[in-house]
Amino acid sequence: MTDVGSAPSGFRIAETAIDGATLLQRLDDAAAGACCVFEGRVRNHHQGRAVTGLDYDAYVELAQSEGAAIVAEALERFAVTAIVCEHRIGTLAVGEVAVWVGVSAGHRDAAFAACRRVIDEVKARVPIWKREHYVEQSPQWLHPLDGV
Amino acid sequence: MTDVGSAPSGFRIAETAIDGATLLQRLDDAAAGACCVFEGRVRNHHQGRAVTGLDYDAYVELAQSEGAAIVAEALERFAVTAIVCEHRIGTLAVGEVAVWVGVSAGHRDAAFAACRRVIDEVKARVPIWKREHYVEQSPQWLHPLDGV
Amino acid sequence: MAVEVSIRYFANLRERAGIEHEQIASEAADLAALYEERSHALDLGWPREHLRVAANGAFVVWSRPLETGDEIVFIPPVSGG
Amino acid sequence: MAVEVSIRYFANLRERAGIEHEQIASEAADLAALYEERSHALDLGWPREHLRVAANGAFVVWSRPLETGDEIVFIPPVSGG
Repeated sequence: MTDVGSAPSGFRIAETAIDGATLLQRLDDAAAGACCVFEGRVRNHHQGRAVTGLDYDAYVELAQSEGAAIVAEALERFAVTAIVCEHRIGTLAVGEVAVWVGVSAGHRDAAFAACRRVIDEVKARVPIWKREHYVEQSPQWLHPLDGV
Repeated sequence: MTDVGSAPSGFRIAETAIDGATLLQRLDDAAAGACCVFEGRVRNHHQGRAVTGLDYDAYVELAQSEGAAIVAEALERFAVTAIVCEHRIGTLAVGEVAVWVGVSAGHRDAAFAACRRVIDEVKARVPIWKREHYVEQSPQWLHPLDGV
Repeated sequence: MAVEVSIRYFANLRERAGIEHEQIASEAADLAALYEERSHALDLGWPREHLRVAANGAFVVWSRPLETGDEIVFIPPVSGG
Repeated sequence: MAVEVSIRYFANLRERAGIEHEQIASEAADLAALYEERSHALDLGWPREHLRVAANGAFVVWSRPLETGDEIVFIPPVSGG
């Protein structure tokens, strides 16, 4: 976990299953009345095709530093006490957690806003790529052009 | 847990500790790629005063039906697969979970929006009252007039 | 003619009333009048416009007449969450 | 004069290139020219305007000149989350 200033906060590329319960504990803070968590999971369908699982590839060094920058930017911008984010790589089955973002804050406005910001930025900026496995055709890397 | 139509969804007044991990499992759904959770916890301060804990009183029958209505309305309004909400009553220490909202959905827009809507409506409409215990003065019921 | 109803009090209203529950016979024409009667009797101290009212587990309007056996609750501003 | 750099390929670019990594000597004036050279050699099939580029673990501009020992990565549109 890369330290990004505020003690429990950080971003990590995870090569094994993400443990949301443990990450959530890192957000415990007596001053924090609000906690917002986002989990992205592998869905069983995408654009009308049945999906059986997927692989995530990452340029790990840059993904790590870009993810840490996103967390640091959100800590700066929002009135929050801590932000933790992990993104899984490797092969995932349907239902597994691909990305986890947790934010603790004094109030819910900041918790929701920072959580949403982090997941949006992670999806837009972090060099991670998804290859979906389908029931009826060969696996395919996803490179959405709207993100460019 | 009051059934509100969609199988795992519901609202409950909890007299003992809320178990977020178990509630989260109820949101598991192979079609749901996004899960947003909000936890409200007891803070150690409020409006400049040190808080040592609090009591929640509720008109349980109406709180239950009003909470279930809020969940049902959000299921109707947003493209989500499930919504679970619990609100704790009784005596809580600093750091304990007072309210838990979890939403699963195909996409994150709906998950965030429905989660935010449910917590906002619960705070505005459900007949539950908080009495804060302070370090330096007698306990006091909170009855914010902006909610009227 | 007096109608028998029960009233439950919560949070600050319970503290003010000094009771959780009462069973009374009232000649109030509606719930608004019932509130004014109980507020005077128990020194509840809340202007009615800051409250809502429920009968038998559902929110209702203040102009609703009393019915025998009603369970009435005056609802001060909520502070859950 | 040729400059020695290494290039890593990810996701669809790796599939197209058929390699994960290569060490080459290039006379390209900048990273844009390097991409055109490798795209032609390996039939990468992506217009450069859909990609970003990184050198030594940080995003950089396409007009950056090559330096000896650079690790270059062409970044296709990302799809994490």
